Amino acid sequence: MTDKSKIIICRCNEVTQKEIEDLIDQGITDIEMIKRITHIGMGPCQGRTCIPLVAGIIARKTGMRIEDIVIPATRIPVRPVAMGVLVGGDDEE
Amino acid sequence: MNDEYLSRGYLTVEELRKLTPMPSEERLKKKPVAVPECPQEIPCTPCAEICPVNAISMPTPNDRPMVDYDKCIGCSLCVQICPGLAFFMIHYRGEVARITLPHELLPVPKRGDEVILLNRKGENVGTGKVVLVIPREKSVGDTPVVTVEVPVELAWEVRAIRVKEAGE
Amino acid sequence: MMKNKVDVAIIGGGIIGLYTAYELHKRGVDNIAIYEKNYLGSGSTFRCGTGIRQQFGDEANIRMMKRAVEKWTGLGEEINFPKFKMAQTGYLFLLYDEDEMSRFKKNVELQNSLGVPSRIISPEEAQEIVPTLDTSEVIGASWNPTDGKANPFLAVHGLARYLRENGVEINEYTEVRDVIVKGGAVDGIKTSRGEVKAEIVLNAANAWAKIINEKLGVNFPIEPYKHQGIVSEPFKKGEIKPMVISFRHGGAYLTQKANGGIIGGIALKYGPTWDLTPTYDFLREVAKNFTRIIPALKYITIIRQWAGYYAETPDHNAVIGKVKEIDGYYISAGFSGHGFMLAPAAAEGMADLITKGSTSLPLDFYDPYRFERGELREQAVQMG
Amino acid sequence: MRIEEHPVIDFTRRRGKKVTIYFEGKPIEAYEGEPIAEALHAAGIRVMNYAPKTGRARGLFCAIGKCSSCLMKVNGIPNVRTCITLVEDGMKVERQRGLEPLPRDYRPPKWKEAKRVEADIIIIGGGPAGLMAGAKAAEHGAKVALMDENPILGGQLVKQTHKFFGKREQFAGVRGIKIAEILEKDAREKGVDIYLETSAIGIFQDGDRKLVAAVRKNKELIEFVGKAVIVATGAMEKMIPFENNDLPGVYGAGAIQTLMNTYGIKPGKRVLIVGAGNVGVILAYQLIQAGVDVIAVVEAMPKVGAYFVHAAKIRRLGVPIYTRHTILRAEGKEKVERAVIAEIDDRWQPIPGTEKTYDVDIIALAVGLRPSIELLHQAGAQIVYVRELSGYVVRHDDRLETTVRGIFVAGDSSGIEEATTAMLEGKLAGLAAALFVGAADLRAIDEMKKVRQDIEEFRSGPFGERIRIGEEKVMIR
Repeated sequence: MTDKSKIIICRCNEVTQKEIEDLIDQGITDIEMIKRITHIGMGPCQGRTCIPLVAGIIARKTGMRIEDIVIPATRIPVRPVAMGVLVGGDDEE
Repeated sequence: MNDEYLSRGYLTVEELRKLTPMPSEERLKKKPVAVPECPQEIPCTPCAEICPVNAISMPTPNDRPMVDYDKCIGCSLCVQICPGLAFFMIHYRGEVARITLPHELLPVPKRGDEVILLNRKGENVGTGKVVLVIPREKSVGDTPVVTVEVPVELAWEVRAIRVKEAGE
Repeated sequence: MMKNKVDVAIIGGGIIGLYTAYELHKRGVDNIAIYEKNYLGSGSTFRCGTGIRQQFGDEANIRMMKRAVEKWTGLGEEINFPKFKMAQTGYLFLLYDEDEMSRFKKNVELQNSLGVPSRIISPEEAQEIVPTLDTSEVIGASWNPTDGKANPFLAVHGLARYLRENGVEINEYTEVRDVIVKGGAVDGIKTSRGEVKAEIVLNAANAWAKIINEKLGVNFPIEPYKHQGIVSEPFKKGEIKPMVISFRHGGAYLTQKANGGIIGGIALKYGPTWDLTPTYDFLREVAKNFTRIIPALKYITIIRQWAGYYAETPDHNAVIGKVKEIDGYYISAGFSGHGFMLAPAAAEGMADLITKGSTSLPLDFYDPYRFERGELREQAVQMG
Repeated sequence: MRIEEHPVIDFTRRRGKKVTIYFEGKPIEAYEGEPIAEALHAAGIRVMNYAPKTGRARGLFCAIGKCSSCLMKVNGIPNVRTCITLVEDGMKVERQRGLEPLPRDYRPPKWKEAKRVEADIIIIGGGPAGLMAGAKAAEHGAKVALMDENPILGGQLVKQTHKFFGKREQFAGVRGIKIAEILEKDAREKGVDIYLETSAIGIFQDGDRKLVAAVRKNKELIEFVGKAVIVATGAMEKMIPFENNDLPGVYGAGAIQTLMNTYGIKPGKRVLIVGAGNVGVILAYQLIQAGVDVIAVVEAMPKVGAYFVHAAKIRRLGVPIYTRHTILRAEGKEKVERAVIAEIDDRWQPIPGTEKTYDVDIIALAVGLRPSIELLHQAGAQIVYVRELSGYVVRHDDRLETTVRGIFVAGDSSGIEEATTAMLEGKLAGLAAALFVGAADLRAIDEMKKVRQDIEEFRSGPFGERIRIGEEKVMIR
């Protein structure tokens, strides 16, 4: 048997497939709600890897079409940026 | 068309015969002739573009290459250029056949080397002798091309070579 | 199927709507429904700064927040959802000049008189609490250890789960388009999924409250302003425990979340506007101000910036009460950035009002009609 | 484990000066111009950090600075993305064990206005689409600034040792790495202003112009301002869920290509590849070229998804392809030591008793690409999910302009296809943007017609069918 607690969906926040499937089994099928409870998609990778996987799990478990799952907004900065760089660079040395 | 070969990743000789008309025995004996193993309609034209005698017909870029074996002069430019490394040349010479094939691995063998012969699924089917090498820098397609002499009964089997390791 | 008749219909599935439903349910109202046009929390709750503080400058807000903190700290157990906890990690207002100092001294006296254990501390003490602070220009700080923060996602999730298990109908993706009024009294609502009969309707739509109000011909000055926040990548927990606030630095507020990342923002605002596009100037300004308060943050990356509405009133205090023109219509909106922290107290007051007609909490302070009487409150500080 | 000899790429010529970095105090040999994680990998170091919550070992994964799996402490600064931070002589690198404290540094950075670059057209992405767009727009008189995240131009082309399909005028029969050089030379000769190691962090409206905020070398903030923006950001690799899919040694195909073909480092000794699409089988061939053993390629579908000729290349070199098989789990302590695969039934479920275990040190995931639409999504362009284009894509018109006026799209970021069509779309977007900003004259319109015909011709075969269906779904008429 597959041990879904060993399948990592979100590396950044260490969320497993089991955690996500358990939420769906509890009736929480909205990707926005799953995101906020588990913090998938909210780590430094900004959801690039995990969001499509979660959309796939929701589609498979609920029978929803993946086309109908609205993915969470993409926020700035589209890449993580150090605050020092945003202030103007680290040329004070 | 039956595309069973896609579940295996290689063509059988029977499949190849159905896909591509084969050169006649007589033609195979005359001089080297180019035979494509290119079963899919893919948008790719370099073989037809490079052929100096327009022996390769391809009405649209998505058509499969068809070689007019009578026109083919056995120059190997198609073997050199083909991006899919899917062109080979065959030449029957009595008990042996000469197979010309692309070889993009190291080491590149030298003329006279005895090499291991591999079939389409990578099985060792014997050994053969290298009779000609077109190194990368002389190949129009940046691909080294090797001609290897094999027993004639393996002419439609051998499609790759492996250079023997020390002591092999 | 959505019910076609309820006792109380609540417009808005944010923390105010949910918490008020919870308080009503505790008081024995059993046929309650919540209508949320998007998903729960999607309006202002999930976009808030997560802070909960009692350090206000007026009696009503201090009393309300003191009650709110009591309730926040007990909520997890009450609803059998121990994952939700208020973290009482304190609020630290950094003070840079004598004006600020005298104002905060006065506030601390008032807070102490109402039982809030705030005090003025030295820059050295402030640095003990947050070791990475640059205190070179700090002359002191106002500190209250019983303030703190909580996770709005878990608060909403926990409350929603409890409410559903207890028969409260929660309708997401259901927009309330109008309130039906007959003979001067509420008769029901029109939603995107049909009509529902109801004798009591609570408008808990915060920034969107005025859209419904305008349809009913009532008007309280609540306008949407764009406020933004950021979160950072995580670093070692406990480095920035309290909510740190500096008026000197753009009205910055920041703290570490449970996962170790920073959440915070500055006071830069735009509006009134419905536009919620995050802006580039904010990104740079927030980095500038945060790194002046805690210079080591220059090494830390911002991973997300978002915007939400402060549903603002002219005096930055909420509009809570009964709407006189229409019988059965209540409002709890316009929280001006304090909705999350105030929710338990606002909910208790409103539930009292609906079920008993009165409350011991100082809800008069938030009287919807103060504006037309020209009685603006002292502006509440909008912070975290 | 560096590649000393390669049939296509000459690494000895590419490598920079030798330097020494220190991993937990131990000296490691590295070359200037290579990232920290790559240098550590060459020295056999796979574990970069231990995850904060579970303590699981983490290593390189995406190798392009996106997945945050390679965070390490470098010269005392935590959370450094070591896969994109280049080595410097004497650098001190340490594994992170959970979350690191803030450095005790009390000097606030000085506020500085950002460097500003003004142009007619700003291009994000210097792969085949972006480079071609830049060259075309510049040829038609537009002032073009182009940025790319990588230290080398060419996008994925620089990692491709194989020759491309198409017509010879579209560089058919030329190796990817060579096409990259040709495109770069052309763009530079036509005067495209190029910024390398520069990542866009957001697209904003700035009056009637667009502002693209970007970060160069993770140090410098640059504001690019122009009348039009072309987004040619390419693709991201997909992931699949299986047990221990985060174990160091489970790598994306792109990461392996980066290690092997950009930096000349062997990814491992024995590799199992998941996915027999073009990426998977081409990767297998490239691994063999680099002298690495490929144990097998597994594919869940009943047929090879790749072009047959690419699959035939690895089969005749003895690599088995197991169709209707999937990976069940990775095994190993802190790094991949084994892979377990199994046959699957018609419902995609593993068939008990068919498990096979292989001793491998690398599991390569080549399970598909999806368009990189993050910037377009952030900028407000309308997004739709289109299966035929491999994921969420932006809607656009026949000039490749999105629903945000002045923002164009080209290449894989508009739907996963071929490098050839990426170049053609780049041409089209470059011409359209040059017209949009008022630089090009009517000749550009004729040229656009010709490019559209070329694209149509390329897509006219059976392999183009999916794309044709997909394009119908995103096209605004």
